[in-house]
Amino acid sequence: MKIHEYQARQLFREYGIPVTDGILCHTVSDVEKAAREMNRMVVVKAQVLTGGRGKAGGVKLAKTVNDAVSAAKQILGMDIKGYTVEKVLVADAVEIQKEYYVGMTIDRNTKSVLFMASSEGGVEIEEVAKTNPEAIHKIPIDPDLGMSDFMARKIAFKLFSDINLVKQAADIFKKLYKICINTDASLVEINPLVITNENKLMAIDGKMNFDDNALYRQPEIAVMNEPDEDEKKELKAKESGLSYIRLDGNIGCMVNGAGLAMATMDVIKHFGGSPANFLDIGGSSSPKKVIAAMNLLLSDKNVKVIMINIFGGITRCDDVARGLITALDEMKVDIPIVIRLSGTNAEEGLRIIKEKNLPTVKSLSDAAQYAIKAIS
Amino acid sequence: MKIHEYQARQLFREYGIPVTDGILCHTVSDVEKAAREMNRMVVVKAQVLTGGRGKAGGVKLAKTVNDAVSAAKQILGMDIKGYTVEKVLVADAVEIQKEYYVGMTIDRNTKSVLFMASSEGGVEIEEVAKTNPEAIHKIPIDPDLGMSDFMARKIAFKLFSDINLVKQAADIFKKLYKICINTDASLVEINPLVITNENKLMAIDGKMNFDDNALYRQPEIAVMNEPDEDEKKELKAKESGLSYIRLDGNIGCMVNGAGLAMATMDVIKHFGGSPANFLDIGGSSSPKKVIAAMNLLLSDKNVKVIMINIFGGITRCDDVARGLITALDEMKVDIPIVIRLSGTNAEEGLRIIKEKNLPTVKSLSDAAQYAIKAIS
Amino acid sequence: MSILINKNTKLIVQGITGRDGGFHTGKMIAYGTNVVGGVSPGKGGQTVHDVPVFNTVEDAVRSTGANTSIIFVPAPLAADAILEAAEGGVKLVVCISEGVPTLDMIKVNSYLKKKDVKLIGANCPGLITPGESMVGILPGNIFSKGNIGLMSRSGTLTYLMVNQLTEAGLGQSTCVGIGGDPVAGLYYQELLEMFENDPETEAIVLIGEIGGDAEERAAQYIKEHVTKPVVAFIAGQTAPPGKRMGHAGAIISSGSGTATEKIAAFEAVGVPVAKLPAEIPQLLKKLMKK
Amino acid sequence: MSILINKNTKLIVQGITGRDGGFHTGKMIAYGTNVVGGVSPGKGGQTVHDVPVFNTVEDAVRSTGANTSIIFVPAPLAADAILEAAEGGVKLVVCISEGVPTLDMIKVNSYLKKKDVKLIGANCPGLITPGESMVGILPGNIFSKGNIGLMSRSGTLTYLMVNQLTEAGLGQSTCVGIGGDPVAGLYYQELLEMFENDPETEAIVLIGEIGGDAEERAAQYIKEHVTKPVVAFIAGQTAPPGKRMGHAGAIISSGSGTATEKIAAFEAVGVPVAKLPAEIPQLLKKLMKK
Repeated sequence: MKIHEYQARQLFREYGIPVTDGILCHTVSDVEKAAREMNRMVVVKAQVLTGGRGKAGGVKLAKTVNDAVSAAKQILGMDIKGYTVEKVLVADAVEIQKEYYVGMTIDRNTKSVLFMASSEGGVEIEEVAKTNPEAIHKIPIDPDLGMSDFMARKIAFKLFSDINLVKQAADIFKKLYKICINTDASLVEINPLVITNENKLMAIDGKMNFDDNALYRQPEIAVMNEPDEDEKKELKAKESGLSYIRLDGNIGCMVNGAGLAMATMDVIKHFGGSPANFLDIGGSSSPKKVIAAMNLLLSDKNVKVIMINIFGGITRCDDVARGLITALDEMKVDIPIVIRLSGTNAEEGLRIIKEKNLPTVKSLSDAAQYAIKAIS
Repeated sequence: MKIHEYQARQLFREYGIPVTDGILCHTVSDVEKAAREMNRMVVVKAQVLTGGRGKAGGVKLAKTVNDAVSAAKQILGMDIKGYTVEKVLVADAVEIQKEYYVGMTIDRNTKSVLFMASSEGGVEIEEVAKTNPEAIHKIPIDPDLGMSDFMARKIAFKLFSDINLVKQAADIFKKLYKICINTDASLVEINPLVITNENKLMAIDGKMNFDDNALYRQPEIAVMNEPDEDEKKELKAKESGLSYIRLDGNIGCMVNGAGLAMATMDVIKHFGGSPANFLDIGGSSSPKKVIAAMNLLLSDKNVKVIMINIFGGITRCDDVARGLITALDEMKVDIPIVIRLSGTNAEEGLRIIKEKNLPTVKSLSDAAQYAIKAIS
Repeated sequence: MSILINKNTKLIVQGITGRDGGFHTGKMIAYGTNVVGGVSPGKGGQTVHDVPVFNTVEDAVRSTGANTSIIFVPAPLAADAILEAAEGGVKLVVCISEGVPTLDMIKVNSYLKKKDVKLIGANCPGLITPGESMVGILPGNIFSKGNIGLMSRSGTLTYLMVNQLTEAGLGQSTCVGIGGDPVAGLYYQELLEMFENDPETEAIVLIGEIGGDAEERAAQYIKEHVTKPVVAFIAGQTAPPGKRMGHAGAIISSGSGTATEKIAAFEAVGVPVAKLPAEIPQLLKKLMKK
Repeated sequence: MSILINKNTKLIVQGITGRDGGFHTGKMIAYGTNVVGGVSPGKGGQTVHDVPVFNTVEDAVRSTGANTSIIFVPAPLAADAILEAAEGGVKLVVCISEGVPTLDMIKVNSYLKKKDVKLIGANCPGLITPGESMVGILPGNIFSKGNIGLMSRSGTLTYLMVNQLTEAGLGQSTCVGIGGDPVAGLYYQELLEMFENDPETEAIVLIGEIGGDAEERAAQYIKEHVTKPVVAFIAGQTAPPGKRMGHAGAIISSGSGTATEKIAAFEAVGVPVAKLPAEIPQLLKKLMKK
């Protein structure tokens, strides 16, 4: 789960990390009021759940209230990488001596929280990672020690030499780690962390992602979720026990298992087709789940053919076939379907499906080719 | 640092461990009022910083207000192992099915907090440790895991089989560990922890000691300290950088270093004398410290002779000797003194002291024998 | 021989009185796994499929001599169950539970390292040494004894692969589902080392997917340490960036963790990558002939 | 040979710019210890006694190749300093600071074990291998090179003992002050093992005191593993129960940890215990003649 910059700033502030002041606005007149209230140079920043807002023109400096209003007019309603800007943050534009990057993520390899810090702040860190990887310090944090004083200090000395800045930075790092642990964050970034003209460190922008598996114990984080239309659909699917992600193609897929679902999409692509979605219905043969999955696929107008790919393991193929038949009996499907079963009791499963005159194929490659042909 | 039962109960309650109700009383009329208010069977318990209150008659059951009053009359002012009872706790006397012991201490060997639990509760655990050591379960707690759910449950299953009691106990164990860590406790005991007639677990008595080295970061614990006269003297000595403990003998000792101070006492005892105190003046040769130490010794009317034992290490004996002379010049000492110096520059040190006509000896044994002879 | 589990595996089931735990205990016993006990706090003294149930792992290990545990408890309790297993004395823990928070797994892995206990999973189908022991929720019937070692981040995709192998006459030494979470227990590198040292394993199948750089690290490890033939498959070539593809760990973040990168890493060290799952058996046969 | 420190010891001083740190750095250099650097956050680039100061242990170790660290920081900062030393790459840490909270030391010891780093102290005078290296605040002039290994929970009492040994012509291989805190680093058992394995050590002096049961455990260990002669002294025979005798660890609790018990434990395994400190040299000579 992702949250907006203004929400991340809120968390930073709660934990005592210095951030610039800012007011969230939904309309141009909100922005005018905010800029008037702040009565100094501000930045108007699009609040969308994607990176690259700056490049897309979603962040504008405004010296006057009029500047702020015209920035708001440009930014509100703007499309950034498919996200419509529905709100902006009007934030204090502090004077900056230098910009830094500070972040934390999960390191699968060392199995720990990885702290990242760089003097190359203010730009996209992925860019730095490619062009100047040595400029990013990466330090795995021992989960038993947490962010100890010495470690926070040691990292701070990699960015600063002035002991006053080192102390401020170490304090921020400790708090950042605390946020990460307390909220089950999977990513936290301050980019940029800046030195102001008053020699104070301050967070100017913030980004946070959270571990979906831990949301059950993070009610205060969970309520911050602001899913877009596609994500709402994904969340709704999840409630029915389905793992669903919408894509741009036209071949609707229904598969049991995440890895197999990905492989199914890949095979479709391999033969020149285009999958309309990722859809993992899990291990059960319940007709209810199949109906929910079919409804999900049929609700997408782009879907022109449905390809069902099931591997019978513990759940036997004949059971799955019966579930499918029961489900399909209950609903009207007016686009072509192709079904592919293999694994435990595959033959019996195929027999049951054939009885209903539904097209079956044996191999995954055949299924993909069948689906592609059906819509060409 | 030790605290009273009523203070330990207060901490237990803060952390959500169920304890019986109780009212602290300083006078007999307080007790009468408390017993009337509670309006049921109560226990009147002496609040002194020593064990064995029950055996000494410091804990009495009272069925009526009159009973409570007469118990209070007996207990208030009573002497228990040298401690005068100045206050009592009037506590709810709940009906009990069975008593248990639960405690935590520091295990020097495994270098961890050691959890102890026994079905032999309500009696002195030292007694159980001697007569039936297997009845005490001792489990070192991994400092990185803390009291994990499984560990709390596992220990609980050693005492109880009913899952309802296991759950209550596990919850109490986790809270007890939390108290221990949060307060820098060096000892926590619930003895007894009881099953009431309503099948609830409850703490009936509590004991807590704290790590003196950690009091600087435990201001809420530090204020609970209620030192007796001797302890006040020890604390005052500590402020002057002296480590002092009063004993019953008549040979006042002044030594640099704790181990050497203990050994000095032992040597005195070996030759038939009796040390009046433990006194470690630390590594410095400052006359100020020597004066403070001399004043401490002279304030004890039992002290009939003073034995000074210094080993010159980094601090040279001649420096120490000069400090001693400066100190002794400034004060009037009307009891015999014997001084023993050895180590770095001992000869020069002895020469300086001899100039002042103070008696010096070379060996520790000689010093002890000299002191003993001086008062016999 | 084989890796991790064999005829000497003595298994306990944590969460045996639950729906999934009970069901799969039956399946594992039917397959021939030596299930010696179960754990369910407060249910000690009961039996499930004639297997005795204990209140704690410690009790179960003391009474049965178990050396391996499989975990079927709800995700919020899974980390504690793994810790209990490790503290209780087993040497291998297999955690089936899906949805365990990542920070829990970080804590758990640190403790397991200290205790020198191995973990498979969480969020995995378990593992099998065909004909000897199955510790997991795998469909035992599709496996056959042989010389292919297999490791995979996915479940049904693995079954599909194994089915093909079995149909092609390529039996398996041990097949391990390492799970789909970002922070898991044993991973490619450790398993590659075990397969390399296992005399019974002649060739290795590695099934990867998008997310993280474990495949890239595996490729490097193969280059430096593995002499046996390895073939790979990577799922998720068509997955969009920034989306979790079912598995918590299957996500392309900030443009890294893509299938393209992983495929390139394997090909760079001479490990052939199948374009379609169906190609795996023939790739294996080609390499093993050499 | 010797144990723990020798001519190859390359020492850094944490807290070198403090009063005590600076003073004892001078003393250690004068003794001949190879002090290669100091650490004091924010003071990097300065020098103390011509020794370069660094901001972090990591920097100091990287620049100097130090393998040992001694700590002179205030007690509330000591645990963090030990952790930094261990993480920074040294293999032996000696903590002089007095008054470190016990729970800090518990955390620290757990981390050191994971990192395989050794600790002496806290609240100790350090250690010395006469003629080679002194890492501590000991009065170097009273020590002499020889074959007696010594370990002690106290400071000045140790100096008194060593002075006697030196005067009696009994030089020392290594003398270790293990410190007076209840939870410390290396203790009798580990040091006994090291002295037993050190060819230069011919006999061992163990100086104990009241509190805990480390002496009893040491006696047991000597019985089972130590072939070299050992003599002991226990301070605190006249200490009253329930009182801390200066050292945080020197307390008789609930009637256990008494000198009587400890003396009995040693005598039961044939280790002679001196009644007076002055008896140690003659006891040693008697045993070494055998």
